[in-house]
Amino acid sequence: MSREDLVTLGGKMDGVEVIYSEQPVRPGSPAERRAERQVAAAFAGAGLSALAFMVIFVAWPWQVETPGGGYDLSALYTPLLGLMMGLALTLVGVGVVLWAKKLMPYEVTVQDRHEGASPEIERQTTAATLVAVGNATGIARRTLVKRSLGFGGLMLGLMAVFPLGGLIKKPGTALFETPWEPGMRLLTLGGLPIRPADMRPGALQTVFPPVEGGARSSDGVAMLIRLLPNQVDEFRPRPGQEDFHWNDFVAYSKICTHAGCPVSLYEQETARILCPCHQSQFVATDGARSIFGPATRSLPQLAVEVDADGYFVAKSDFIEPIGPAFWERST
Amino acid sequence: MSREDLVTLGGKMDGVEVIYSEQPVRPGSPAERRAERQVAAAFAGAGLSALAFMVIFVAWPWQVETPGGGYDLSALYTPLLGLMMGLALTLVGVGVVLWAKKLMPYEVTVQDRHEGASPEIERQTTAATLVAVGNATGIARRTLVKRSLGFGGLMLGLMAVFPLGGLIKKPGTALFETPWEPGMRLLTLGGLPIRPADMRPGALQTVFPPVEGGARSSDGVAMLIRLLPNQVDEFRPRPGQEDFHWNDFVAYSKICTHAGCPVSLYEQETARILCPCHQSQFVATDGARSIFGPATRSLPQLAVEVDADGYFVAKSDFIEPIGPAFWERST
Amino acid sequence: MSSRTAIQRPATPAGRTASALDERLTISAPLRRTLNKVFPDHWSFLLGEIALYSFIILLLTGTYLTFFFDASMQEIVYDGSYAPLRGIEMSRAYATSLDISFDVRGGLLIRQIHHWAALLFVASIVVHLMRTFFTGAFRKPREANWVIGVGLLVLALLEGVFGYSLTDDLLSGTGLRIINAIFLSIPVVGSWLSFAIFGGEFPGTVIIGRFYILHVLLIPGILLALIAVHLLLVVKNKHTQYPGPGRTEDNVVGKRMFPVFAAKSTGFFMVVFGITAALGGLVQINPIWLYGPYDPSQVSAGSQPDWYIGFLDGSTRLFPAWDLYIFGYNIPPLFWPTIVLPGLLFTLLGLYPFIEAKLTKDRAHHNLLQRPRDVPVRTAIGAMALAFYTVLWISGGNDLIADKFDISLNVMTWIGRIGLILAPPIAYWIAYRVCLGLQLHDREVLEHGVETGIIRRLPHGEFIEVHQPLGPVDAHGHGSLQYGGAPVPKRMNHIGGMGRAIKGFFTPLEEPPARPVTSEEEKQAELTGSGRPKDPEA
Amino acid sequence: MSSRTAIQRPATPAGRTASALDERLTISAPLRRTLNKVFPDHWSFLLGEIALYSFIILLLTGTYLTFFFDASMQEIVYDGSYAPLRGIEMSRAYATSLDISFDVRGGLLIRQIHHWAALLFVASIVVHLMRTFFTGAFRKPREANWVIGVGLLVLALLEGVFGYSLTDDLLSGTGLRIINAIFLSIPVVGSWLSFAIFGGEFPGTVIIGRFYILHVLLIPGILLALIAVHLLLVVKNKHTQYPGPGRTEDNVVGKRMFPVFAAKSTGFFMVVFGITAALGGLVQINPIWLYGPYDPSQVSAGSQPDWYIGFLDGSTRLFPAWDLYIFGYNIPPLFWPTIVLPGLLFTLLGLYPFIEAKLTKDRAHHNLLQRPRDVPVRTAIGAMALAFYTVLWISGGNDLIADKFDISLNVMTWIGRIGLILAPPIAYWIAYRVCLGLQLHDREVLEHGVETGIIRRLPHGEFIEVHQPLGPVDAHGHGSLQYGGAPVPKRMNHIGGMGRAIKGFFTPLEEPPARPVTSEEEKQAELTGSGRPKDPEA
Repeated sequence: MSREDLVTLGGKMDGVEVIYSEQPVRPGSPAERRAERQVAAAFAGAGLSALAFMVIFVAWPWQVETPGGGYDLSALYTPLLGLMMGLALTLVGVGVVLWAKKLMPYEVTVQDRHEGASPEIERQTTAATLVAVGNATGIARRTLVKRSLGFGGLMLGLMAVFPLGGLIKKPGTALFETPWEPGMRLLTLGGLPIRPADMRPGALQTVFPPVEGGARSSDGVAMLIRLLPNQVDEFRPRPGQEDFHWNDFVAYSKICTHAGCPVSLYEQETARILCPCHQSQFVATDGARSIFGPATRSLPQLAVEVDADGYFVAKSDFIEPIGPAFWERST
Repeated sequence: MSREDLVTLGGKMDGVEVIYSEQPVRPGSPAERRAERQVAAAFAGAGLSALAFMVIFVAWPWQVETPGGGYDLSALYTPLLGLMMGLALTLVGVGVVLWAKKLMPYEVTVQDRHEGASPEIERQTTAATLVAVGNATGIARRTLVKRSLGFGGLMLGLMAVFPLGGLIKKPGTALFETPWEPGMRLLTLGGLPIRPADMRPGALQTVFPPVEGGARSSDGVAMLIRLLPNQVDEFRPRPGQEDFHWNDFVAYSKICTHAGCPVSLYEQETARILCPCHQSQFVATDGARSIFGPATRSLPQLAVEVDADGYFVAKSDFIEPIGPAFWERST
Repeated sequence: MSSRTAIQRPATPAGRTASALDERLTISAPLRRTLNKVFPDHWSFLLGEIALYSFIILLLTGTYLTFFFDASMQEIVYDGSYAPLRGIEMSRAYATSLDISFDVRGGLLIRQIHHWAALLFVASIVVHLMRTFFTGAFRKPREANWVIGVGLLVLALLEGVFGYSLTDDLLSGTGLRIINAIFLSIPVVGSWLSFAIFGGEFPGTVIIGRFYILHVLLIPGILLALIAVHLLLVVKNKHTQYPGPGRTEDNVVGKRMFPVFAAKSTGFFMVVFGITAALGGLVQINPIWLYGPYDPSQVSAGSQPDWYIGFLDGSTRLFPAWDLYIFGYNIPPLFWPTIVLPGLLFTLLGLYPFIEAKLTKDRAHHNLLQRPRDVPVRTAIGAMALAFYTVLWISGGNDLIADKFDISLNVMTWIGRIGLILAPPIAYWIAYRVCLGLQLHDREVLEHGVETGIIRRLPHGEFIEVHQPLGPVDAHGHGSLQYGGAPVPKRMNHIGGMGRAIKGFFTPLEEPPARPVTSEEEKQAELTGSGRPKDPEA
Repeated sequence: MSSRTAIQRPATPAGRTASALDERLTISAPLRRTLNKVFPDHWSFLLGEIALYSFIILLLTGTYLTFFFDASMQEIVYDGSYAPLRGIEMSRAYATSLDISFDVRGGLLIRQIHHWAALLFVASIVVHLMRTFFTGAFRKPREANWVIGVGLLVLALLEGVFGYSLTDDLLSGTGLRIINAIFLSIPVVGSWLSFAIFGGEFPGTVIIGRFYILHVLLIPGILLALIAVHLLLVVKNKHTQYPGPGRTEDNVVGKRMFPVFAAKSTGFFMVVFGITAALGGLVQINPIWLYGPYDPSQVSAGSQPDWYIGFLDGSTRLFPAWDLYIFGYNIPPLFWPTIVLPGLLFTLLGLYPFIEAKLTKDRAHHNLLQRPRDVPVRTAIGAMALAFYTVLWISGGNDLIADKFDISLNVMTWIGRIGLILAPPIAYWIAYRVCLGLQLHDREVLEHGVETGIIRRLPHGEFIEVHQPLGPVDAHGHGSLQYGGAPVPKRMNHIGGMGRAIKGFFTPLEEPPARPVTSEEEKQAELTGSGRPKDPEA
């Protein structure tokens, strides 16, 4: 059976009869070419509007000026976005409607109720109907329309995900810095400063920077450790960090360099620091080097000294990013 | 066609053939009556468990004793609820499964693929199949099972909505009281007390009780009004509230007695108070009587006086509920 | 012909994919049935589509907003970009709404699109419902879909109210206060219900969170399910159609679903989305930063709820101050216009198909629609209901009108009260008369022909207008066409009948195919002085 | 017979209702088709049902919990009923979770039911997936449903993680910290992605709110849609069945959906819900009040995530400390075991049907299942995968084992690393051998008969066991039954074949109908010394 016959048969099986059908414009006529150009122009315009949306989304000044006064460029941000998005969507809609009205066959069809037929026939007639639907749109042979639709569709697709750009926050230097600054006192959880005499050898004290919310700081939290006397001789600082400890006191970041858990277990005798999450182990006497488990990097060391009043203070912020590693963290 | 024929025909139309069918127990036999009793017992047990759930939900002491120490009765609350809910649900399940296994016909059926037939046949065969399904369960003739299922089902249905009881909060006297207490100073939004000299005649000052969050109080907010000289003579207090005003000062609740909006418009000349939501109007010189609009009740009056330091204070809380009316609010 | 002999293995990749899919899912028949489905084409059938499209827009934009909104009533001090409110105490809900407007790139656009789409959603439902009502599309077998539609309308109203309550600004907070008062007004259980819903005394700390989950999860879930059933029923029962040549109760005349109808629907969706997006960008809506955070002691005068709530605001304003006491218990006046009245209205609306069927004893299936003029009683009832609604709706803004036109508020209220009683019967009478008039005119045109606008002077000096008969005439020059429920051409350039059923979306009337009038026809069209075709015997 | 003559107007109210419905919706045929649908009965087909039932329980209890939970990270000071935490700063999320546990009547019960149902949901999906794998139910035409099933598994895992992160206690906060580290570890986009999701540097103020909307709206929505498609495909393709007498590729042998099958399913749902409810009341789970609020400087040792995440914890612990640098950029070791490994595993799992079809060149439709022993390679591959998973899973709790059995943690880690390499091939080899052995035994029983346990001493003193042949024997006393893919009776009281396919839920083997052994049969069963039936010629 020919494709046309199959389509007709399929229609019969669904109780459908086309009683009138015409092409709105004669194929190959100037009217058809004009219609095609209109459709293509609408799609291309939609694509350009979507592109404009994306450019404005990224490049236009958008945050309200701080004093909130007067009309500046940022006041146009939302209207321009809406205009471009509205144009892009509407133009696609106009293009599709024009296509349907001017380039697809106009038909009047009657459908009654009817029952189905055998599976093989179903398959053949469906395939034929699918192809006929495709042909009716003329998508395959209308290159101009196809290309402009491709461009418009791509741009609209991108435009659709662009508002998610509102989620983006620039990391900046946030991952490279902590609240510690030179001269800041090391505070206990209770907010008290610490003197050397407050800790006996082998002790560990979790310390926080003296800033607002410092006790809940997820990057500033550190451990101040007083080594046992026999460990003081073994102590090997990392190169370039020879003056980071103060006598038998060393301070390391408490955030594991593997997955960011607090390394909360300290074994006095062996000076080992253990992370309970994935069992990475660090040696306090060896620059907090990672000696077992999945962690690869040493715990960053906080340079400490004692200020004029006899309290521990930081000599500077950590000199490397603390916590779990990331792409931009260079060697 | 008989019903059986229709069921068989319907099966044929769906490509279904029953190749083996038997009743697990002989109808009318002691085994059947025993099975029925078992099913009924399971449903009844489920109903009783659900009932127990509801009783425990309402009556058992449930809140943790304040010191949190020791095992008291409240520690059993959740386990008992879970036990009863689990029992209720499981017993229904057991009952239904027993019913299916012991009282419904056991069958082995084969189904192939097949096409449908004409609408009339569909209707007849479907009706017959529906009735056959109902008969197979035997629900109509098994009174014992039906009754226990009814009881169990009702109780389980109630049990299902009971956890929403967690939403219930007892209104208690909350709607009858506001933060005002005798001797409390009337504060402005800025938190300052008010002296009579602070207000010129015709002025209105929104006042708040001096409690924490008082400036956001939704029931304590009131208006202190200084009447114009000519209005003082017209002033007619409500019976029993003759001593609620202080000289030419009157204080009323600011919450409209209709729908709870703040009555925020005051017309000096006519001493009219207007609610912008539904345009109820109250007359300040007439005990804040409602004279137009949908409100029916006067704005409650706050009894005020001036304390030793010369500041306005409340003489008592409002003597009636402020704001929108409700069922328990007696005349 | 054995269909089995016709099998060919597919050669193209697309064909192989289709074949692989069909082997596993047997989708040939339902797919072809969908491709072949015939849908009648009429602009008024697009109204429901608009509702569907705005719902999709609401789902998309709403999901986006959830990423930034925190539905917590916890008080914080604002520290965002909008300078005038910095340092002011407000809830997290209001603060994050401000953040969406000022500190999320593109957030304000999406928020405003969401709000505009919500207005459009309810509006298109209402207009769609009116179309369904006035054309009798709700009749058997479609009563269930009417009931579902009314349910969708009620849910859409609630969804809107919950939505604009979430921002917790001064306007929405005042709305919450009134909602609380409405719950309180319910007899017997009012105070308990209010305390259960608000988690204690108003405002409490939980209501925004609860409205949030209702707004984003529960009601949209129910809406989605009901919309799915609504559409399935349309497919199941096939769409109704207007009467016309070849259109019967047992067929559907129109276009096949693919490609033309589907293309037009896609295009139309894009246009609706585009307009909503443009509105969202260009026309400011609900500028919450101007209202400030909710404060129980403040209210801004003249502020209005979204349009679809206006009629309840109106009913509340107009209802008289009747206070009922039963055994010392109180039924507040608020109860009647906010609970009883809408309850009654929506119940009546939902039951209308059954009421009409009961009264008319009409038990037949109807797939052909009716023209409103042909059912004057129903049309008049609809006009009456609309008049009632309109008076309520206008009264919801009567303070603005009073202010604008310098009328006393009290007068406005009394105008509303009186209007509520007088307007409906007047509307009924007018609509009924108009329907009958239009019917008469249809019959007259069918009998005597279309007015041509050509004036002819008779020999004795009388001026008459020449009429063009629509079909063959009988011995007395009277047209023999019967009225068939379809529009009757009233002007010459309407003649041409059922060619294209639709040109463009909002041009329902047909363009005639160019039909040259032959001289013979001209002769036949020769008319008598009365405007009737000449009697051959004469 | 003209069917039209058979019409009778219904007389009963139920009949009239049914008739009214059918007139409007034409539901007769689909309804009867549903009533008549045949479903094969086997206990292993209930596993998927358990997953469905736990999902329903999760929807019900989860909706309830939303009424009380505030997904805000705003810090407040706790002032609820649980005395030990009073006065402590914590997030609204943690505080309202405590409120659900202590200040909402029955709230703790619902919270614990929700958690238990979540564990059961994932567990039943996993076991259902194993059943599908080992019986070959994923083969054509059901590949798509396998892929959907794997998608459901992944979504269920994510849903679980988001769910237990919401309470914002110390344990879930530590989990969030690790999730953040995992995002950070992604090459190129890691830090940007982490900042986008957490709204800035960890922990920020938005992550709980975002996980909340994912947990209550987006993922459940996708789950619901996928489950609907999953079930529709099962209906469309009809259920698979085990081989047996009368069971072919072209039919389904079992019970009709109504009433028996539906009743049993309903009962089973009730039992699953009942057990979950009892667990929720009687067995404490996730006692968040003991953990305290999240604090970045604290962690509780020995605390474990929910069971289904354990394997990722294990892979993270076992993975060696390999740090990669590319042009000065870092790929952290965390990336491999938490992103790449699960990505690979789930991709392989999802693609398995296509891989197997490619390798076996099997393009046929399969509606009959396979016994694992009959496909030794696939069964061995499955065993290998399970061994791999089990080593990872155990390593996720290796600190607990080390503590319990006093083994060094380092030793445990190395046991895990070596086990991960050695266990899978060993499991493969064992499973393969066991399959072959079972196959051989099946063939032997078919040929020689069932072991009777009766020992007979032959005249020359040898002891032999008497065998009972399963069917007629040939001239040499060998059984002539072919292996048909169905279980072969191995003990005397298994004989009786395909009577009731199922007795009780977990008793897959059949009870024989009482079949008295006649004296004639006894004579026929007289056996030769080799345990084979006597050769008639002998």
